[in-house]
Amino acid sequence: MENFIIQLLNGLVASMLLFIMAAGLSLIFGQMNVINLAHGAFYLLGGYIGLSVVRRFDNFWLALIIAPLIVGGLGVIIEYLFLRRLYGTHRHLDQVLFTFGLALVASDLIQWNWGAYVESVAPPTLLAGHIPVFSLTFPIYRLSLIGFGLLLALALWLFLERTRLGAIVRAGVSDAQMVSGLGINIHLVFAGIFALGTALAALAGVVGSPIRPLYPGLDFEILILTLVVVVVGGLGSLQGAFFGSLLIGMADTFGKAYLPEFSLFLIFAVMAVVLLIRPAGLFGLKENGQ
Amino acid sequence: MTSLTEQMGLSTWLGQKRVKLGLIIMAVILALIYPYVSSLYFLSLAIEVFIFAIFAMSLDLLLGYTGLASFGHAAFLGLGGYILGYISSRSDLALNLTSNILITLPLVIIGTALIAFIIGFFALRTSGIYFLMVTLAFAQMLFSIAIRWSGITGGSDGLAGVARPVIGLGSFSYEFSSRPSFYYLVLFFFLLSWWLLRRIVNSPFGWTLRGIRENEQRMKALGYNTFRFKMAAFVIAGTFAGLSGMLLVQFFRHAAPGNLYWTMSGQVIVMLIVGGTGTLIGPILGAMVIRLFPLFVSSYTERWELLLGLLFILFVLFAPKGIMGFLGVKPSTLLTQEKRPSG
Amino acid sequence: MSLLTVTNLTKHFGGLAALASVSMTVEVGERRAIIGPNGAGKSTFFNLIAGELLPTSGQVQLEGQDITKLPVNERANLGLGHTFQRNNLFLGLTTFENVYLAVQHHQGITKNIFKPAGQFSQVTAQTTEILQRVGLLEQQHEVVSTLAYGQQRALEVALALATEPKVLLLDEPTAGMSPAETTEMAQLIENLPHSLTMMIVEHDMDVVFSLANKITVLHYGQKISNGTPAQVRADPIVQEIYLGAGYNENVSK
Amino acid sequence: MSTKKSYYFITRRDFIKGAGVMGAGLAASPLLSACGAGGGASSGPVKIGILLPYSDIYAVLGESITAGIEMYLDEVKNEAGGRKIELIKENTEMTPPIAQQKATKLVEQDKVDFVAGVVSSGVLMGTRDYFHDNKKLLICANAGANAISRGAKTPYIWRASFSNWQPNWPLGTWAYENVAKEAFISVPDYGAGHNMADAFANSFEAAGGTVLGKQLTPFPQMGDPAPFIGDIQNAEPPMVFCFYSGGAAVTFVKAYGEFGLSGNIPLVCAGFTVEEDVLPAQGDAALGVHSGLHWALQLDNAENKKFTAAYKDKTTKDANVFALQGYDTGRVIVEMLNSVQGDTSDVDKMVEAMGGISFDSPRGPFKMDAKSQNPEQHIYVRQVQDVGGELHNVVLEDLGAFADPSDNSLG
Repeated sequence: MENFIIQLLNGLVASMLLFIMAAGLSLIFGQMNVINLAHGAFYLLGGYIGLSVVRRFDNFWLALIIAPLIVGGLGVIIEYLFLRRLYGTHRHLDQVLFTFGLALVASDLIQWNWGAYVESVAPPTLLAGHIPVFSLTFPIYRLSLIGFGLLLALALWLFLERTRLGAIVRAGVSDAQMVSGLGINIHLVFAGIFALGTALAALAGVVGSPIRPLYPGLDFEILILTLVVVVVGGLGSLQGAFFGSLLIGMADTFGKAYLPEFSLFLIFAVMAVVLLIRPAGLFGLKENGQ
Repeated sequence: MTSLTEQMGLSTWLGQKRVKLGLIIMAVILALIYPYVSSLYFLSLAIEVFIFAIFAMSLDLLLGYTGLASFGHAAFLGLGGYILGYISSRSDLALNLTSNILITLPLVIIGTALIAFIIGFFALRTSGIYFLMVTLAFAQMLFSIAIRWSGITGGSDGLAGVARPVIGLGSFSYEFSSRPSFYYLVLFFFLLSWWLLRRIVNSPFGWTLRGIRENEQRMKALGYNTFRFKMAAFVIAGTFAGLSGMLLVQFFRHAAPGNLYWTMSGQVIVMLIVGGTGTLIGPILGAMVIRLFPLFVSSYTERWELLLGLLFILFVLFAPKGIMGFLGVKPSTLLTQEKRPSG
Repeated sequence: MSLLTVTNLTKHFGGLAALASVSMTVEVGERRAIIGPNGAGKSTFFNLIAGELLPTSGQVQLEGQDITKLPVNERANLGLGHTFQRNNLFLGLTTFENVYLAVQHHQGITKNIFKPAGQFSQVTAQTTEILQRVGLLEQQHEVVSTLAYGQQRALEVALALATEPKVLLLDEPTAGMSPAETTEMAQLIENLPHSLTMMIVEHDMDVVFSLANKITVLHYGQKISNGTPAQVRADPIVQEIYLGAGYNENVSK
Repeated sequence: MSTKKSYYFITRRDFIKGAGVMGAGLAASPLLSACGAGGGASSGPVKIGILLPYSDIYAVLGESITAGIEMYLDEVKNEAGGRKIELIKENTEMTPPIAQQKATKLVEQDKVDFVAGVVSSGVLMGTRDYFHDNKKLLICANAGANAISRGAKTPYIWRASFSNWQPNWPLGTWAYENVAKEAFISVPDYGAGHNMADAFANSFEAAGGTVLGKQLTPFPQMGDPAPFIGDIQNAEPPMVFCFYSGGAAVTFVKAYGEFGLSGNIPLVCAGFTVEEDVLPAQGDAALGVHSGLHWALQLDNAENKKFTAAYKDKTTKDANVFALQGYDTGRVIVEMLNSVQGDTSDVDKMVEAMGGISFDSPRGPFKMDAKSQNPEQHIYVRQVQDVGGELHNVVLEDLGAFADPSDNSLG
């Protein structure tokens, strides 16, 4: 029972980290219909920038702000210089391929700059250490990560449901033309959303770095898991990202704990079952391709 | 943008049926005499290019002709390799049954077709971006099975010691032990695949696939059960990819999980985009460029992955039709394939 | 037995009833027009019959067979051909190839996987014949995306015709056309064999009254009138909707 | 109906025949191949192919080994057996097909006299047939797959590194006597993980110990190890044996500390888990960890003092076991070339010379064992300690010299 509770907490930690990634990916897709295959690279980049900030200023909280800002800014530049050239109904594949090329290039540039050594970031002193959970122990940082993920989910939900900008974004999910018709600068919205999405990836990279050390190749490892989450949850939906993350995070954790032989296999099996029942994902807005 | 060949007045020349036939015959003759003029090393490069050309052409049937962007095509390359490896590796884990291609080839084809059918059943329920991600996820699932099921697959070390292919019937038996002999085996399968795929894409079935690519909703309105055609395309593509995987493992004599990793799926997409999709010849050119590029560059710079990524981005942004687009050869139409009826 | 029977067909979008319990029958050889102001539910009605949408309740029967839940392609194979309100063609292929795709399915050769498509002479011949009928033979080698709008509209009809349907459903065939193009299209439809049963949604009243021998009027998702052109024209409710409510006849032209 | 979600991925594709370009490309390639010089010569420089990963997660290993080889060759002024030595490096990445492509290039295009390197066991096993069939000598600088000293042995592959069995079998006995009688085992589910766990368990159980449980974690991507740590917490073993390397080593050891297991449940591991390349990232979580390996940064002998100082001089980083293996690979190359007097034309002569190599290495006495084609070497028990403000491995005990048993009888 104790072990079960510990694993439940572990599952929540994994889920929240996935959620921060999936929310960004899903947001970008919902607004721009682009699956950003460089999302993992932005995660890794965020983590490494965080690492550099922590080394330089010895301040984790600063890293939490700087890394998303830099990566978000980079997102704006990429959207403005390249992605914008590829909008249009017939170029969805080109957009995806572009982000794939971007992921290849980014992955190599990151290794060039930060090297191939495994790097890890210490959690902030405030959150270091561990506390007892029944007779076992659990790290404080991981517990606070659960809280952070839930708060972020709430904030994103409020942003989408309660603000004018959020309303525009939600409208964009269903009809980009209509938003343009309302006299809103859709390009500005696109750039903003792409920046927000990439900044979320960088944020995940920073908060993840104390528990998932950084190394070349982590970008694609994280990307694949995130893709599974959004396929399961349904693209373009915040609820989908949230519950998809929970499902996959739990499946991964409990799979590792109780069915280790099937651990990698299990999350894909979950995905296959969901697809069989609901091809558009649990919270998919519409039957895709219709 | 006017293409290079257009400026030089070459495209009309290239468009003539006689010229095309002549070029094909020339290429085949060159390929046939190649082992006599090539060093052993360049022979092995040609073998690799032909194997990857089969792989790339098979994806072209999906991506180029049917409009199905699979990001997990390496699943079938790896699968074909593992089936072959399991049958004919000398490793303790494997069956070590036979390396007679008259037995191994049908088993590889049946195995990959079966798995393609199962994956297709799930993946083809989706389309567009979902299809891309679902195929990627399924390939990763096979990868994780290959890694985890180490009692059969050798885990991350793979199955080493794969026996050289043999062709045997009754008392007759020939082992493709020398590299030139293996080259001719691969060349045979390459030409066969190209011919078969060409026939397929030009048949009514192939035109149906193009119709689905252009407008699936309309195809349904015309009465087509598009799911069945997509499934057929998916299985055929998977089978040819499995064939290329079989040859790859016979060549390297090692079935490894890297063959079904997403990087392999990514690489074949790069081949297609660089070469030009929906052309069959384009993927062959792409396979050549992508397999040879790192070889020449990586010896001089450690940043070749960066260069490859940049090259790919440039093609996506500025030359989405790939090398074939540069050559400016126009898409052929149904009527110009055969004689045009007057009228 | 009627060719097409629609019973209490209803479609809700969210809480909104786009179509409320509409029933009607279409007999062989009939040319039935569906008219009504914008938002009357014509397109919904049409898409429910074609199978592009599934109804909330009600039934559609073709020759007595219940087809309410059949997918689009199976309805097409039973003889229900339809065109789209917005051109829905194979834009990257040539005109000839567009029609060929329809004909090859109808002639059942699509399972053929090795013989070059151009060698099926019966298919190419029928393709040519249909292109001639709709006046697109000269454009047969042109890529469809380069055709003029009116030509694309004609091709839209050609594709549906090529499947040799028992019922041809035409969704606003003259939508967005110039007066000259409209006349040509009306002529093209008029010249189709009279044995072919047709259902047509159309805004242009001149076209409607010149083509149709039966008219059904929808308003706010309900059938409010049904009959011959003369009967419908005389129906006071119809007059109220089209005239009294401030609409002129060519509402959305 | 929204058209937004319908994807017309490919709208129009060219359709082309004409294969001329390809023929032309292939025809041109033999001309390029004419540049290669004759191989197996006995004059001019000795050309040695270096087959190592220089990108992604094993890049650090590849770079360390290269630095080690070059360091030793510099010491002998790049000359052995009367001939100059020339290195040709190729990046294997991590995947066997690419590695084999590169091996083919080195042997057939660059006509190297022999090859050195190879980090991963997968690559070693994947290229094994190629070296065997082509009768080319490969001097392995890392990959420890037991099989290459046993069932898959070929005269043409020799190791200057270790076999996976070597550090762990002596460690099992030591752990039973010095740490605890019961152990929980955690290793990644792949060849090396199995090799290491089997060797440890074999001697541990032979000494009377009990293995409480064994957890096989996914490889190469372990992901978050928290669930595995949870399992260990739950089993409450008096000792844990593990083997991880690279990213997984940092992830695992850090999580071990994070959950408060460090210091409470002694961690005994194969030396790579807490080797100098990963120690800085692991931090205090690694403090006190015991491990068995054939070398340690703080190993006290003259050769090692010279080596570690020179390495730090050259690279500004502390040496690690991979650099040491590179250094010894360089030494083995030179010893062999001296022994055949620079005549690389006869591979059998080189193979014969390999069997007789022995010297004083920074790791202690190094004696090539002709039976396992792998060095007989001392295994040390090390402990991670704070050495002047930095974490390093300090030698606790020398367990003596061991050679791979050449069969699977001892795990």
